[in-house]
Amino acid sequence: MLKDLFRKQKRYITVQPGTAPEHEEEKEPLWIKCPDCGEILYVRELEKGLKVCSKCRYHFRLSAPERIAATVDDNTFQELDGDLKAVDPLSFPAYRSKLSSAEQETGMRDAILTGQGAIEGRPVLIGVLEPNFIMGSMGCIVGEKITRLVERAIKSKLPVILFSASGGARMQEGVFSLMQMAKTSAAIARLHEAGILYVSVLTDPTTGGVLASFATLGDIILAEPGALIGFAGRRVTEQTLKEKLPPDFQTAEFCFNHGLIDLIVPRNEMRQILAQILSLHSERG
Amino acid sequence: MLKDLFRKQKRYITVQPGTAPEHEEEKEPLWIKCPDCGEILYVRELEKGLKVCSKCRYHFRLSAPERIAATVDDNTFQELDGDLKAVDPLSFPAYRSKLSSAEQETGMRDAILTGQGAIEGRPVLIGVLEPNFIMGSMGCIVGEKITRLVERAIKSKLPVILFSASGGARMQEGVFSLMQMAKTSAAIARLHEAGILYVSVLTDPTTGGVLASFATLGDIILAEPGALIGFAGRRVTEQTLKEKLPPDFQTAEFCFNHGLIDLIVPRNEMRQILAQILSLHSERG
Amino acid sequence: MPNVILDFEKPLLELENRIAELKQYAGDKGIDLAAEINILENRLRELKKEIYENLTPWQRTQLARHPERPNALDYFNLLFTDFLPLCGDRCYGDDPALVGGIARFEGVPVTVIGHVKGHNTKENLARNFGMPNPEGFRKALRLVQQAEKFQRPVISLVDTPGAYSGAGAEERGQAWAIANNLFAFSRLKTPIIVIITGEGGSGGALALGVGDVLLMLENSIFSVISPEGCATILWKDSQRAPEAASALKLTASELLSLGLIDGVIPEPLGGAHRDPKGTADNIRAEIRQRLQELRQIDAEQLVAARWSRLRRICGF
Amino acid sequence: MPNVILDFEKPLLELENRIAELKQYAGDKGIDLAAEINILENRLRELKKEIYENLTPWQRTQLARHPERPNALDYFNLLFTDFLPLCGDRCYGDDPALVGGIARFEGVPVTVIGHVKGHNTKENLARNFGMPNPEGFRKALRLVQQAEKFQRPVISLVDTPGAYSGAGAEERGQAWAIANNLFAFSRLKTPIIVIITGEGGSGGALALGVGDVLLMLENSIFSVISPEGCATILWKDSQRAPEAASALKLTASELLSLGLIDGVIPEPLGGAHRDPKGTADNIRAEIRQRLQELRQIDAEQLVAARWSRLRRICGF
Ligand SMILES: [Zn+2]
Ligand SMILES: [Zn+2]
Repeated sequence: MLKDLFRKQKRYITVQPGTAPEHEEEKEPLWIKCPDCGEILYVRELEKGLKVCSKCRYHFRLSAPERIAATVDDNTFQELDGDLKAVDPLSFPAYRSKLSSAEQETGMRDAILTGQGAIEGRPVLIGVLEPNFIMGSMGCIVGEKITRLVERAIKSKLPVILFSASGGARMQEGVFSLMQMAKTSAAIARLHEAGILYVSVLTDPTTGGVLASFATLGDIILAEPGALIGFAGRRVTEQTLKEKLPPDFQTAEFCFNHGLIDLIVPRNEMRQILAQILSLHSERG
Repeated sequence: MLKDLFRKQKRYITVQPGTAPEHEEEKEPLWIKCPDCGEILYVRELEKGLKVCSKCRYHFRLSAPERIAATVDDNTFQELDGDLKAVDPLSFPAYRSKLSSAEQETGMRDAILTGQGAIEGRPVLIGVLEPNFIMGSMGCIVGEKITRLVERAIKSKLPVILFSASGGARMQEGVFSLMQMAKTSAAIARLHEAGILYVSVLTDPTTGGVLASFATLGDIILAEPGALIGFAGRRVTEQTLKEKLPPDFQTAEFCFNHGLIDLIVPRNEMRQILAQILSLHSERG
Repeated sequence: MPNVILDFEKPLLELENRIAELKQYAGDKGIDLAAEINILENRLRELKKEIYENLTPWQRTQLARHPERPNALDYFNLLFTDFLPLCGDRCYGDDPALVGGIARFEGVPVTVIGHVKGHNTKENLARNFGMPNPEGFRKALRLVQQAEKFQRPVISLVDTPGAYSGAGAEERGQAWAIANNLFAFSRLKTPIIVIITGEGGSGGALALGVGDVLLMLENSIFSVISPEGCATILWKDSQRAPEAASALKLTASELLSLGLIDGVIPEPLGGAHRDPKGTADNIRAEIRQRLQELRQIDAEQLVAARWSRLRRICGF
Repeated sequence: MPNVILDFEKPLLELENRIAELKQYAGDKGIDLAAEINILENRLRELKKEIYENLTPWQRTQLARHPERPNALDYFNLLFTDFLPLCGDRCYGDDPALVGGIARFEGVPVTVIGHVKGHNTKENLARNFGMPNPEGFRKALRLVQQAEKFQRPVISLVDTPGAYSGAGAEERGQAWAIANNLFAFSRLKTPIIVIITGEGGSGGALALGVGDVLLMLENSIFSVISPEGCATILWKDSQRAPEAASALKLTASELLSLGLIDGVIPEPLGGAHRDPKGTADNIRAEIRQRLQELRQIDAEQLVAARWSRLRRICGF
């Protein structure tokens, strides 16, 4: 399965050059319109630029495999717990079919990809939420895989990086999904007590129960420019207020201005900043 | 000296009845005007009511001995470190004469009275700033006496109550006085680590370096109604803003509304609330 | 007699009115109708049992949200003595939607925290309908850390539609405040007993919900999303909330079967709002027993066990 | 050459200008004036020594406040590599008047914090003249607690007229934020080196000032109140600030004699603003030595010694 993911990913990202099977390219669109500035972008160019609009710097969403490829050193990523497959603990209406189509669309078994890799040669445990798998929502498997990653970090003393992109808790798993907020936060608390570095990266979108748990518990919290970051859905908030909200409401910039995150890092600098953070934590002061 | 203090105090407070030397009353004014509502108050009545205006509940300031008498059980207060006398470490212009007149006016050797007493039978270490001694400002002696009180609490496991009434740091002792902020705060930090209760009571006025050190570090922070409580002098702040401030700015009520203190406690309930707090902390849960 | 009567309670109300009329009539006329009244009262008891033992999840949701259901302050009065409210987050504000302080439970000092809904519109406006802002969660954190310092057990009463979703709440880091509580509660070195007394709404409930024992009142609910919200997302129709309420498995008995909570505290027939004192008696008995158990475990073990409970969720 | 020239620097400026003119003239005309220039340059050196070694406390106050004096960000650049700024208090805002982050000092990771004044009006408006709001102090607290987690030493650079006295600062608990820092810094289990680089203004300075070593640059000041404020209170005349500056004993050398600080770091003749690099070199040497000493002490001992130092103040 991991092989499939990376095959798929290589069609999107040119960080690792050369090996993509040429014949599959025909199925991909050649041009795409930037949803922010309207510029028509050549897909291959867009992918070379880590899916950032060359005109307005709009950051397109990355799939979890794309994010891994854009972040870790070539050929270092080893997936963990890839066998864990989404469950349906409540026998929730239509959930199984929803899971099946998500699996088909993304090639993933739930909304997270975790593993060990290296960034500029420094080993790291990394987890990435998949925004295309039921909106990157957190249910039992997402919570479990994060917890296992953290437990591995406590054992191996390796730092943890989690990239969030999520609509929040996975409604269809009911209180099981809600309790993943407690479970992942408690896991991070144990990681903290063990004195291990945890960097949280908020990408578009990070909301609800994911934001209100592990995503905001990083020693260092980074965010991509323009990312939607907020607890409550914007529509909910507007209804609550019955008034218009500021244009940057619930963006990375809004969060930065309100002191909630450490830094906004453009995608083309993310790898280097992460490497710098890892380096600064690779030896005791 | 302590005896003198209590003689003086007994003229003001009738919590301990009967023993005031009658002949001294001639020197005292019979009537006083409430600065808040303008009511003309009979001094003996005012003192019976703990110096709270019977019409508008304005809280007149209490001297340190008056506060002790209004707070601890009769005949339980034992002063500590009463021999410590204000110092002049910088040979600051006119400071010695200022100290002399303060001593004459208040009968105290610096701006704090500390000791051990009991409240409703429960032993407690208590310190009270004297607003009439150079505005209750904190210099070396105030810092030292608080520190000694705290050290005694750590040794004896007794709870600490500090009543603040202060214009801030004692300018005339320069950085010595500034460092008392650090010294008292560090002492409270050690008290905290020892798991001992510290209740801070903010009375009119608590400002500047006293507010920005031990006074805001209570496990529980109480305040008297209407007390001036603020970091910067109100005039400074108005200059800074070049605008009018809200009428309740820097009052106990303002602090409560901004989540900075636990409770506002009217003077006639203070003793009972302190007793309740001591009781709730007298045994482990 | 409550002022607000739910649909499924109406047959009861009618019967109760009939009994009252009959009693009045018997008294006025001096006639002995004891036998007739007795029959009706038996009927009432049976009907109550029938109705309240077969409530649908949606009906329980309505009970859980009943405006006259006791709130945290009511329970503080019923369960504790010497309650001393403590206020403020020491940083921004005091949140009236979330209250706390120190009190005695059967003589023992405890720290108490809880959401407060109002019983009427005026109270609800003052209490923001029991929806805390970040400063509320931060106050709760301050109070439980104080409890840890003094080795006081924490009793947490959960009853909220959820964390408030206003613009100010977002500005001041609503998600950050909730996450910090989950983080800190999970490692707190003092016993924490959580009781969901009404509406256990999502993250705003969970922020007071991490502890050593998680109990629910019989007619309370606990859910990742409101049934209305769920129905809107699933079927674009909030009217289908009753269906969503069933799908979400949000009742105490279902959650107990799923192993997600540790116990269900029974309510007197008719629900907590018809008998707050009886309900409090049941809660008291449960707290007494749980406290006794928890206080025998040392702090390190307690925290380790708390983690194990969370770790096991989902059965891996 | 600085843009802002203090009164007592004017004779130097004249001499410097004369030398420059002479050099230009010699160059233009092709005349050898080396001897004359040499004499003037010797005179300049002597004059500098004479002026800078006999500065009054008020003159030092002016140097300490010189707008072109290096601020924390300048020193971060001069002293450290790999500086990564970290922002925000995770609760309300990010304060541009107080910056911090992680960096390397001669290869070793350290946490750095410091006040930032602007060098001109525009920068000063952006940096609030180096006067932090509560969120600034809370950010600093967050960063030093992070340093403790990762056992990184803290380097704290102090340069502020004081904590900001705006209405918002009062609302959000300015005094509470400062006190919390004094409390927490005093028990932090990692070395803290504090260097007052400019103006050590009262509580706003002290909030970054509790540590294991307290050093001052030669021309920095440290005071419980500004000389102007002191003169106003004492004599109702802020013009008598120079007199107050003397009375307050706010210079590095006086504070060293009084035993209130641990060392004075020399500045190149003319002051830090005339030679930021030379100043940074002196600071670097001092940090290197102090770090080496502090890192040999274990955390418990360090905290105990930090307390002893504070405990002894005033000589009891
Ligand atoms: Zn674009
Ligand atoms: Zn009055």
